[in-house]
Amino acid sequence: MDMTKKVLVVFLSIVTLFLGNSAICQDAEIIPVVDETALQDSNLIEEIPLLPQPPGNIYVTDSPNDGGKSLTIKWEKSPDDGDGLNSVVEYEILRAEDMKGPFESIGSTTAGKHEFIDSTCNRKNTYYFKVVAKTPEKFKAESGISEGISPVAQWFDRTRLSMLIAVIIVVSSIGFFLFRAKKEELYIRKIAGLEAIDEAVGRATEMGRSILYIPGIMDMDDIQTIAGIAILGSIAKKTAQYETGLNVPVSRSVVMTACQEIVKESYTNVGHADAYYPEMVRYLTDDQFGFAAGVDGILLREKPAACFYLGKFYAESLILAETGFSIQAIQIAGTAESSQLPFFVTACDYTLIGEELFAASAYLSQDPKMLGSLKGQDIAKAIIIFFITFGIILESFGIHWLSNWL
Amino acid sequence: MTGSVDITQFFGVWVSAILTLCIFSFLYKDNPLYKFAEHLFVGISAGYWFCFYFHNHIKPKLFGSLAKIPEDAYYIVYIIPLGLGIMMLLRLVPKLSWMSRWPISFIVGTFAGLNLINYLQSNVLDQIKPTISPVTGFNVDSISNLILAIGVLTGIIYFFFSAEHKGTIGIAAKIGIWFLMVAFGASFGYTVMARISLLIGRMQFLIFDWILYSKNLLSF
Amino acid sequence: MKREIPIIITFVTGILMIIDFFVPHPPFGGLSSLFEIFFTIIFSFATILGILALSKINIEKIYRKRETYGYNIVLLVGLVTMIFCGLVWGIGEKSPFDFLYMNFMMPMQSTMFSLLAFFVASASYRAFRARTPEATLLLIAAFFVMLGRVPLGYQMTKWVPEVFPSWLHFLQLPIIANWIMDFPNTAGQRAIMIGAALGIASTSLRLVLGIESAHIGKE
Amino acid sequence: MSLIEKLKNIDRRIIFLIIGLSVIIPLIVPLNLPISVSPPVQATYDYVESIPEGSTILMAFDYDPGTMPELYPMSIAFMRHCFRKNHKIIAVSIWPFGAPLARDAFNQVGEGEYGKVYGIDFVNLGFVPGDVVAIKALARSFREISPKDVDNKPIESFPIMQGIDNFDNIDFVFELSAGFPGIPEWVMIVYGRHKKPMASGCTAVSYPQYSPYYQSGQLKGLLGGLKAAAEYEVLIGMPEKAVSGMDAQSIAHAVIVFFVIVGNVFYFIDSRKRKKI
Repeated sequence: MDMTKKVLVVFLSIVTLFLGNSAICQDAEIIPVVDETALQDSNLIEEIPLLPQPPGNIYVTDSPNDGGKSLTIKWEKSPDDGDGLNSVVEYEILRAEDMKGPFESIGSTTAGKHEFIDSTCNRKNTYYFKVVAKTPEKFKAESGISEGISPVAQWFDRTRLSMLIAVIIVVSSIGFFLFRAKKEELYIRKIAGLEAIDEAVGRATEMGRSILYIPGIMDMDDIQTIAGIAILGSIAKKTAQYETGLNVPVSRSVVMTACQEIVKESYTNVGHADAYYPEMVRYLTDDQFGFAAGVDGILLREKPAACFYLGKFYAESLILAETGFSIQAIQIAGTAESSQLPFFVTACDYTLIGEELFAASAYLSQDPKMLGSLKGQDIAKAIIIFFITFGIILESFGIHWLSNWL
Repeated sequence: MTGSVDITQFFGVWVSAILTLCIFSFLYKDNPLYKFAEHLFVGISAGYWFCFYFHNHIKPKLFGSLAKIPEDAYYIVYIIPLGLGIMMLLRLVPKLSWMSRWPISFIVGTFAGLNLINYLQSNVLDQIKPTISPVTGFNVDSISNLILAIGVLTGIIYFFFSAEHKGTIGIAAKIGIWFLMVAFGASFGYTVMARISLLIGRMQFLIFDWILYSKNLLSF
Repeated sequence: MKREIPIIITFVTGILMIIDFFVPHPPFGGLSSLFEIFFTIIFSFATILGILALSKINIEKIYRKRETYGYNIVLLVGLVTMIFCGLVWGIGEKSPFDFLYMNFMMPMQSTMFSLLAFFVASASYRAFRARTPEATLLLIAAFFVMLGRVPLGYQMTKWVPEVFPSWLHFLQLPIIANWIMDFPNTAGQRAIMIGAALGIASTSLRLVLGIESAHIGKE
Repeated sequence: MSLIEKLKNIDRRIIFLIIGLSVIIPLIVPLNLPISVSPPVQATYDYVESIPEGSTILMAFDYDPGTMPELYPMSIAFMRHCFRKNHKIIAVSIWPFGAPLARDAFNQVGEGEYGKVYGIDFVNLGFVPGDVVAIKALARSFREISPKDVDNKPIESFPIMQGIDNFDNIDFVFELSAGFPGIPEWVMIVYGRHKKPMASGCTAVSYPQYSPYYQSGQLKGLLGGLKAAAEYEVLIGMPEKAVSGMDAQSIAHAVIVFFVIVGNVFYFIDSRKRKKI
């Protein structure tokens, strides 16, 4: 038999075998595979060098640090993966809740890997796994069945230990001063943007114009919005006392509700409850640019003497600030959104940068507990500075444990 | 080009172009065209988001989950957001309006807890790690690393609230603000690009999608 | 009671979220995802309040026949049409709702956004002046990055040799711009990020402990 | 008022007009200026080159028509590169209007230019609501959160989804981000939890904010704005819309730089005059 014929025969036998097998298995319950033992019986294995060898030693463990939904399956690579015939391109992972099956495919991974994480398990069940090596021609070889295992839930995620330590350090340094600090002991540096609030409100009063206040464009899930609402409380007190108009356009309904609450409270606290009306806070639209268009309209038509933009802003920041500038309003902005700070810094009179926004409510309230928390933040910063300096020194001398631990 | 004109497309392009020009007219000064576009924009977009939330949150997440209660008792927890949502609406009843504080407190509490953790992770720990880079001599990498470290450290010092910005701290804070200024300048410079890109996009629409499209249609 | 219960709710949910991060074991693990879904449901409900408030203000203006009440009618027509289309025919592709979005709302969104090109120009003309050392740094950094990011900047300094000596290569504008972005800029951004995170941590802590409760109207 | 005074307080509408013209004119009369490639863009390109042919890439279209001028050309260029390398693409959007944009890009590049087949070489899972929750859920299981594709066909039926159900089965993630939820959220889950390689495209404005993620290695590469899109077009050797827009970009840019210089010159002259007085 010459070479060409030999190849042809092998090829044909492969094709018939493959077609036949898959045809038989269409009705069967188990996923179609080439049964290795059957092949050996019929002595075909010598004739079909393309058939891969199965993966070995399948070994399943509980995935650590999870809520009991995940198992890690490991196996020894098929001898034909990267070596031998080098014909394996993929491993398919099959799972069953009973040793007898039915086994269902739950995923696959490319050749060269020998681990798979199944994250769709349930703690109440026991699972059995098989791994199938596959070639590009869809030949398959199946491993044995793993021992039954149920996933276990852990009570502590060990990968988050460094985070736990960080949380403890930060929370305890803030918490300590929050409860211990006394007002007279506390020095808090001046924050220019906040000092300017009186000036802004005063100017609006003199000119007989209103004040515009925007607590950002995001919802209450953002702490910047809450910081903005807290500052609104202090400003509303001032506008109530001076009987200056206050206009708070918002772009979220929940924020509208919260702003109405705090403005009403502020007006009531300084004895001007009668001057409050809910429409001071008006909802425009949730849409970022629809909101910007609406506020631009308000700016041009009502010409407020002072504008406050305190909260989370995106691209609309410059649209608002430049329009505000064009009507000669005094503008005070503040955000922790670092991509928008440059615009506020260039277009507004005063800007609260990052952390200053969150410090504002404490600063304005002068409440000892609140001010204490600022001192706590400073301690946390000092610790961070120490860590970074220490880390750089270690790193420069080729010691890497700190950066590895982080 | 075929003889049949897609009326919907034609109408759409013209409306888009006219509204585009209405908004641009704002650059000259406030005028009735802008006022018209602005009010239309606020109305349409408010309606848009209302429907969007209804179809993407209320319908699948709330109604969808409540419907599953007969199969799986777990979904009974969705009674909570239903209750809190209704409490939110009770603001419409003046006597019960205080109840809206419950859902707001729920939201604030949840995200206070979540943000406390998430920001410490992504903004502190994940930022400290890359700042710790070796400074091993007089070469570009080391000097750059050193500048980065100095910038981060002095920048943090700028934010000190309880120490007066005097003496060493004063100098450090001053250097810190310089770094912040460079960062702002750089971000601004970078932004100029993006903003022009947006204008280019709009102009490409006006020139190619509107004028040339209409010209082709008319000349046919 | 009107004040205490909200403070208790804030405290309990806040603590649960912190526990959720460290404890994967049920019932804690996965609680944050669930609560985030709850939030989306609650704010979707709240949108009804917003829509009603918006309608109320505009209807009042029309009712009182304020001089420009025509615009308030436009607003209401837009609002009602959109809600009607969205609720009756759904919001899928090729629906009337989608048509209104694509041809009315989207062009206005992008145009509003593109106005920034003009504002960036006028802001830089006005504000980028070397008044103080800080303003000068802002100006210089902006200048280098602006030039380094466009082909023009590349053209201006491409004659600087690339190979030898290596430090000279550094004088090419795009490289200076990238360096400014990667080092001094990253440093500044990082300082803001770290500071902001501590501010957020502190504010969150004050909220959870009930020391700050602006959100429920108490200062 | 002196001429200097007048120019210092120039009516901003004149600036607006000049900017407008400096964009329109180059669009009509192109100049074809050359373009240099920056490292984060090169890194993205190199990474896509380095992964084995036929890898599965998750592309997240998290932007809307508002930022299309910047991010769409980027999507096109990246997609061309992937299809040229015979990678498979699964598209998903956690922004509501990302899904139609993904469809347009697939129609143009996948089917139009490379003759790729839907369901085999690429698939569009459509919009998955829920922001961060959606990303987390996708990371856990595609089938669970998004059992149907954008046309409501079960994703089980597509060959490309065979054996792919969560982030553990994905080789690379490319996130196109116009804001929240975007890069930080994806990084947190893709890199933070699943340790999968990821690169990103963002608007030029948010680039500085996200460049720390590239610096710290959490992102393999980062494309910022139209410039980066143009660079990518150059890298794959297919200059197009981004490259053509770059001319207008350059001129408008130069005009703004010119404004800044002029503004400073006037400021300088003015302050010297005042000193003399």
